[in-house]
Amino acid sequence: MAVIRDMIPAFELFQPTSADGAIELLIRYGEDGWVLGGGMDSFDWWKERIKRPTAVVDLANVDELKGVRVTADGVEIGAMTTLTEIATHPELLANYGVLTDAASHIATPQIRNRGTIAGNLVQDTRCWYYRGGWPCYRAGGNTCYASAPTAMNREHAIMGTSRCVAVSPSDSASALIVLDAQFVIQSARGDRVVDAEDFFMRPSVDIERMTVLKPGELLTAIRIPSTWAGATFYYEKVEDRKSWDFALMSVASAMRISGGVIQDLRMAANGAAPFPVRLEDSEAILRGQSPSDQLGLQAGEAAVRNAQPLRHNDYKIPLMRNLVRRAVRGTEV
Amino acid sequence: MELWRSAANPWGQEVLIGISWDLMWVALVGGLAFVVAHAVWAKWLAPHSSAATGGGAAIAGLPAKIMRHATSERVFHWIMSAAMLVLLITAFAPVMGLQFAWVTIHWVAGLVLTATILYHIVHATFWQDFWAMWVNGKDIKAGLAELNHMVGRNGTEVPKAAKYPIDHKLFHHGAAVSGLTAIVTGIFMMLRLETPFWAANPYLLSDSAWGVMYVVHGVAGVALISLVIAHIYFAIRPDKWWITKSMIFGYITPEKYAENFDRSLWVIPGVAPQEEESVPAGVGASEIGSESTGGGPASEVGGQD
Amino acid sequence: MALIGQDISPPDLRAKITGRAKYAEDFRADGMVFAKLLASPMPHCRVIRIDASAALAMEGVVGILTADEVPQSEGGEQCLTNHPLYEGEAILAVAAVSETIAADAIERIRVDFEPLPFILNPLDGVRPGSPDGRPEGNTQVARDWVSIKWTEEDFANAPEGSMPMPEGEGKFDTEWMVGDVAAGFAEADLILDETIVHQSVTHHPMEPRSAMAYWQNGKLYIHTSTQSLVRTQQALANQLDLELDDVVMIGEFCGGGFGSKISGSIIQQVPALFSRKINRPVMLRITRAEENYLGRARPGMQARVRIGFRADGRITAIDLAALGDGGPYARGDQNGGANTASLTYTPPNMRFRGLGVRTNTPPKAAQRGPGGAQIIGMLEPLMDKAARELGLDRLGLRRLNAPDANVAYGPNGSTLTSVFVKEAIDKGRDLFEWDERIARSGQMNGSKRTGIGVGVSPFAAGSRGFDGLLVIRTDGKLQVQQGLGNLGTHSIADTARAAADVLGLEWDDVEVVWGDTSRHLPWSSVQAGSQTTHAHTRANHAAGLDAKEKLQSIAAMDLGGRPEDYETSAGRVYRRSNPSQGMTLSRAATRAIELGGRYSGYELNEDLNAMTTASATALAGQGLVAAARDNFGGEGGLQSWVVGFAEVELDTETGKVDVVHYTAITDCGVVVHPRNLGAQIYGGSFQGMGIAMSQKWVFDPVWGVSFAKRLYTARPPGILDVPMDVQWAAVEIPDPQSPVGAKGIGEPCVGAGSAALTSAIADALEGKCLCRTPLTADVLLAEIEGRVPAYGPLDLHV
Amino acid sequence: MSDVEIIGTPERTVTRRKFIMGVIAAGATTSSVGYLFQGPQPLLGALAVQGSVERLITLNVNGQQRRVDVMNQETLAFTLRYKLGLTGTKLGCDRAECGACTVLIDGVPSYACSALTHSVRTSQITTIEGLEDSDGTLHPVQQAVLDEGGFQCAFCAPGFIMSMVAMVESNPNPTREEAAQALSGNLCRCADYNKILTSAMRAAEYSRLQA
Repeated sequence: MAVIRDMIPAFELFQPTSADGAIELLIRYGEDGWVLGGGMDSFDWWKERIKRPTAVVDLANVDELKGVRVTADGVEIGAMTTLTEIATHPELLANYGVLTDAASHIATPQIRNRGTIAGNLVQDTRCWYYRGGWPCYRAGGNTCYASAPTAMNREHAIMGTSRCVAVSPSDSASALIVLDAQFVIQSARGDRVVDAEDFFMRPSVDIERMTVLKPGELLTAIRIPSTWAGATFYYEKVEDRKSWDFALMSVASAMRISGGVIQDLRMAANGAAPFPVRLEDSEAILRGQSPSDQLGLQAGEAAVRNAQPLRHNDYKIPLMRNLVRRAVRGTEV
Repeated sequence: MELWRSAANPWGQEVLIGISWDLMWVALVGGLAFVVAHAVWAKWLAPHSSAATGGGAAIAGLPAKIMRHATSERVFHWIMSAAMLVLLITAFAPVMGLQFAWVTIHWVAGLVLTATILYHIVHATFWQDFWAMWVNGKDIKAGLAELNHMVGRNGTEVPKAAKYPIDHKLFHHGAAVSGLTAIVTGIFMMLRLETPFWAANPYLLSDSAWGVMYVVHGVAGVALISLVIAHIYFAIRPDKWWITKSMIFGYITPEKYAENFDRSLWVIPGVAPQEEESVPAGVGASEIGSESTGGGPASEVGGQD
Repeated sequence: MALIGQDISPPDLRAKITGRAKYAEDFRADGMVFAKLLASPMPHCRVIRIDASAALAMEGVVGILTADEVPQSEGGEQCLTNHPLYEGEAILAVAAVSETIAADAIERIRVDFEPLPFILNPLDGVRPGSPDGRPEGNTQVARDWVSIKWTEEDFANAPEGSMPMPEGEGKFDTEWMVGDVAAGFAEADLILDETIVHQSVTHHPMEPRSAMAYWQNGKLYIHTSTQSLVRTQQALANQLDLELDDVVMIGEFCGGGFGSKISGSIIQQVPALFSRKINRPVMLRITRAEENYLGRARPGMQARVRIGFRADGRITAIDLAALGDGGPYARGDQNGGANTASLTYTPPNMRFRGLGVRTNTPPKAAQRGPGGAQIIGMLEPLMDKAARELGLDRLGLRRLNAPDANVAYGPNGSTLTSVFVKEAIDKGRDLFEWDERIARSGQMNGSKRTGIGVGVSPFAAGSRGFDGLLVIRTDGKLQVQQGLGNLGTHSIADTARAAADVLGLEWDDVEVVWGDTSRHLPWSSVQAGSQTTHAHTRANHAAGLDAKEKLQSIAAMDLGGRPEDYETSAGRVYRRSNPSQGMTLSRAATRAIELGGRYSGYELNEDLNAMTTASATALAGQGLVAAARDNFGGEGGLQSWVVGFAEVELDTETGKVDVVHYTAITDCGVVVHPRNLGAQIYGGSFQGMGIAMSQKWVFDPVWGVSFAKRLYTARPPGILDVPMDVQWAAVEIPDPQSPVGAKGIGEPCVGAGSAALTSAIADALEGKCLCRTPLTADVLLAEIEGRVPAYGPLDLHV
Repeated sequence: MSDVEIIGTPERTVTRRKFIMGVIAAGATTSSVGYLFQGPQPLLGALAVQGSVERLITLNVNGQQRRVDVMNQETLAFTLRYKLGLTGTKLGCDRAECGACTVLIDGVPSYACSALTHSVRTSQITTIEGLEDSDGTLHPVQQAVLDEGGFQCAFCAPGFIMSMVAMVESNPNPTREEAAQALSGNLCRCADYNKILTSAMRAAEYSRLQA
């Protein structure tokens, strides 16, 4: 749809100074409210004039949501912490390299400078049918145009689909899943804490939302336990361009290897499904084994066992398989 | 209140995408309102008609158990109702805010429903008296009489019913129309889903055709909400319990038969249709109520089983 | 020391790096209003009804401009139309006191459309029973619209997955043959038969084609983004049926064009007409999304080629049949591509058949190396394939088939002023260390396989017969009037050096005047087709000679002797025999004013273009005015060459390609500005690499709606995607037919960069030519893993 | 002439009254200049709400305090270009993709097209116009670009230069690869990347000399 007007429709703007103040406003405006973090996704929607909040709650002045804090058990990252701060934070670099690695692969320096960790996690999918304002399931319609036999769906999902075949665009998500992170969600009813894995909505459950966040709720912090601190990490993102691009496939892993044996591990991939997928089958194959390329290949095969390609994304199957294999190989050759 | 939802297609043209969920609430509220209204009527407003002389001559020559629903029919009914309930829940619970992965359950239940209905159509056509469900002149007369009676025109006598009284027949037809509509549109809609049988294809029909498909499916769906509420209500009403039981155990007692049915219209094998004027009907509520509450033949019958 | 050959930062650079450089959208005028466009949501439709009342009732909305109020063009393109032929084509414009209000107003306009059948790629446009992209037909033969469809048989005859190559009358719009192709194939020891598919590529210059216009005393003043200033002034005057001097065009800077702004763009009519209608200055800011639609694109092609080789690698015949994606308003690039193939491989026998199919996709236009870049990028890997099968050196095979100065190519046996491509190939062999690198071909480094590639790419490089106009001012400075545009090639400054060198001046003594047609500019070439370097070094050289002759005459008049006794340099004209005897240029300029007549622009040569005459007349009396036409003449056309060499690493586990090294050698005659030449070669080559590797042009086949309309979906290469280890060199043999000896360079580098990569990637695939672009990770991985190909062999818009 | 029915234009008679309304509306606003009268005012009472914003703000740009009337939904690039006349900041895509609008927000390179002016109200904004000294001395980065022959069409130049300024601050001694990383948020369609990198290396060198 040639909707090429670009100017942002008017909205009410609020700049609360506390998370409570923000939530109060979000409750007041419900579905018509919009949380503005770094804005790297928001501006697109507004300029395309597809999403038109009546009230925008800008978190720029909510200092309590900013910064990385080292806690008794790991670290806590404020939702409004920029991706640049995460990519360069000494403690994260020292012990949680998979996250800094992922963060440093996001988009461009300018986007990392303003973009926040929460924004990277809750950003909407990049399916160009949906982004084009087509009345698809995700937009409240009754069609998935991207799964049609004629559709251009090279970037779309090979697993975990249900009517919608869009993929989750977040680069940091899989890293946080392998770190077994927990997401703190604040609302009028207080805090609730969900595992990184469960934070991302399955289209089979709610096809219109990418995360479990409901109107009136705010993702306030990411808690990373020390469980995987200093583990053997691997992160790789395959994209068309080396900057400003989304992952065709990305894989993250954390392994505890001792005595040449993988004592324990967590693996996740993104770009494969409408949500970042934890690769439990691959983990099961690797756990307790001594890593080898052959084993890596088995783990890769396990990761794609249930893959169902669309017309133009069959390549994602060998790509995902190979990335898992490389993660086991441990180094990007 | 909105009746349907529409959206702009990729060319910016307005197209239907489904019914407005407001209609779901309307159906829900409507169904419950009917239940309340009927309950109130039955408890306080129902005309107290002359007690019938049950038993005695009326049931002379009747077997102790009068088969009303054969096992196959009962199995069919309960599978179908299970599927229907699953369909309604998976369809509307998510809209009401209870979120779960409903799509697969929904279409699988839909296929089960389809299968049972197909069985029923074939069975009813070739093995049962297809016309038993047909609404005929007598039914309508009986129905009007019943209505007169209900609004308290005392003295009006309601003729006894055939195997299926008019209200049963009407419910059946309402459910049949809604159900079949939902099934047919639902099967089309399945073509847009990735299933083991085929790959999703949204372009089988035009935008507008799909829009209508979704609206019709939705309307049938919400209609079923009301129908099912009413049906369940009657099924669990004490005064109709004996019929509900017949859908569980298969038979009714000779007393019930004599009281409610016209031998000539529902002929029991091996029992000669009586010519004599039958006991006034509408003897219903009080007596049966007392029976089923205070035990008696029905419960004995139950005991014999 | 001559200025030509030196690195000199251009005079416009300081403004560019301080933010003072004003591009079209940076201008404001009192009472200026903002226009917004309403664009077609469908690839092909007719406007039935427009209801703008709600919009016009809004506070702040000033007016509406509809298709009925703009110059009508039967079958041609209009700036606004009621019969859109592609999604995004402009239908109407609304003006308001703010852009925000204009956008809201556009949203309140109700337009009823009648959707019409559409065609997205050329091959679908010739299928039996397929609709035509336009009501008039699907192509033009000569000027006549026709509908060319191929038969079921034609399609059935093509091998599975191959492009049909139907024989017989009326299957194409263009056909030519030189020699005897059948005979050529008969003597061939190897015949390659390949289907090739090249995507279309949006230009996406950094500056969208915005424009601001207002009227004063019947004159149109327009700030616009154009590659060539005076030629755009002329084009717009013609389009709007205005006298040339009733159009004042200001275009001091242009944020990139690459062929999409050769004479501005048609959308610039909108602010011009709108401001006349509402009598207020109108700014039309074109957004990036609009730029995707209105901004032109390189035409893709679906083609089939058969090439015959002798055992020694000499090409005996080429048979090329190509369908071009013409968009709604153009023919496609296939004809030019065929000529480039004929020139690059000099087949003694060649047949070409081409058909430019009109499609309902955004309009096509020349893009840096039009046709050449596509065909070279497609054919070079086939040269490798032949060399491999014949066991020959890949570079040697190219050299064997490369032309000499005596080449006669194309349907009409076109000739050239000079050709030094073999010298370039030889120089590249050494500089690239071909033999060492080719030894690495196919080597595995972990999961990465090395590939070596080369692309030999010519393109048009100049024209003749334009005018130079100079003023030697009384302050002694040489003022060079330039009618060119300024899109970053530095032509406005670099070609001025030719005049300064004739007079022996330092660069500090030179001032360039450009960018504003009210400043009296000479008739100039378009800044396209790499013409300016050649054309305007010649024109300014001619004007320089004219100035020199006038200086000599004035000196002889005042100081005695004959004019030819005098020389000019370092700001003086002086006697050769006795340099102390002479006068400064400032003195000479004063004398020229006193003398009047031919010396200060009151009498001018007859052969000048009318525009130059008018400009020179306007400058008359401001100093010594020199105005001369380039009459140096010449035989044959001009072509420059770039030979690109690439080493890549293909990751066999991800399909990703890294360009490890790139070397480019050029034959572009005398090097005017080395650093700038390097920038052109690298820039053009990197653009070519983007075409070969990443740039996308995607539509939904059912709705005909464009997806690659964002920069991140169109994917032009970023700074991390291009090679860092690069080098270039020039053979530096002057073009014999120019007094300066310089040829243009803008175009050929694109084909070189693209072909070096397609060739290197085929090498990394162990010789397998996929013969399509872009070669993205999905395409390559599917091939490496032997899975379902990412796209059908003839799929174009992917 | 086409056969399109057009309502609301003087050329057609249909619903002329509505058209006249349009003209009156237009006439009523012809006196308003540029953006001063535009955009919806916040709802009355909204100002009382905690955190709601005032439209008239003071912005710190290139060391100057600038009073400016800013719409709620206004981007920094919009304010700079259209309200403050700082047109050196370019809009290449208005979508945080090309980097032509890169400015420094508290010294950090950011896409001005993708930040609300209200969000950076309390920050120090530096644009390309703010690099040159009042006496015309170029910033070392600008000088380096000038000496290296800079850019081609240069529409991307202001953004690249702002990224270079931030780079030489944070990493005065970069490798060519690090410089490329630092500039990877800026697009140059002329693909003059090689010369841009050379300029960046020269810029770092000049900055080191100056420091």
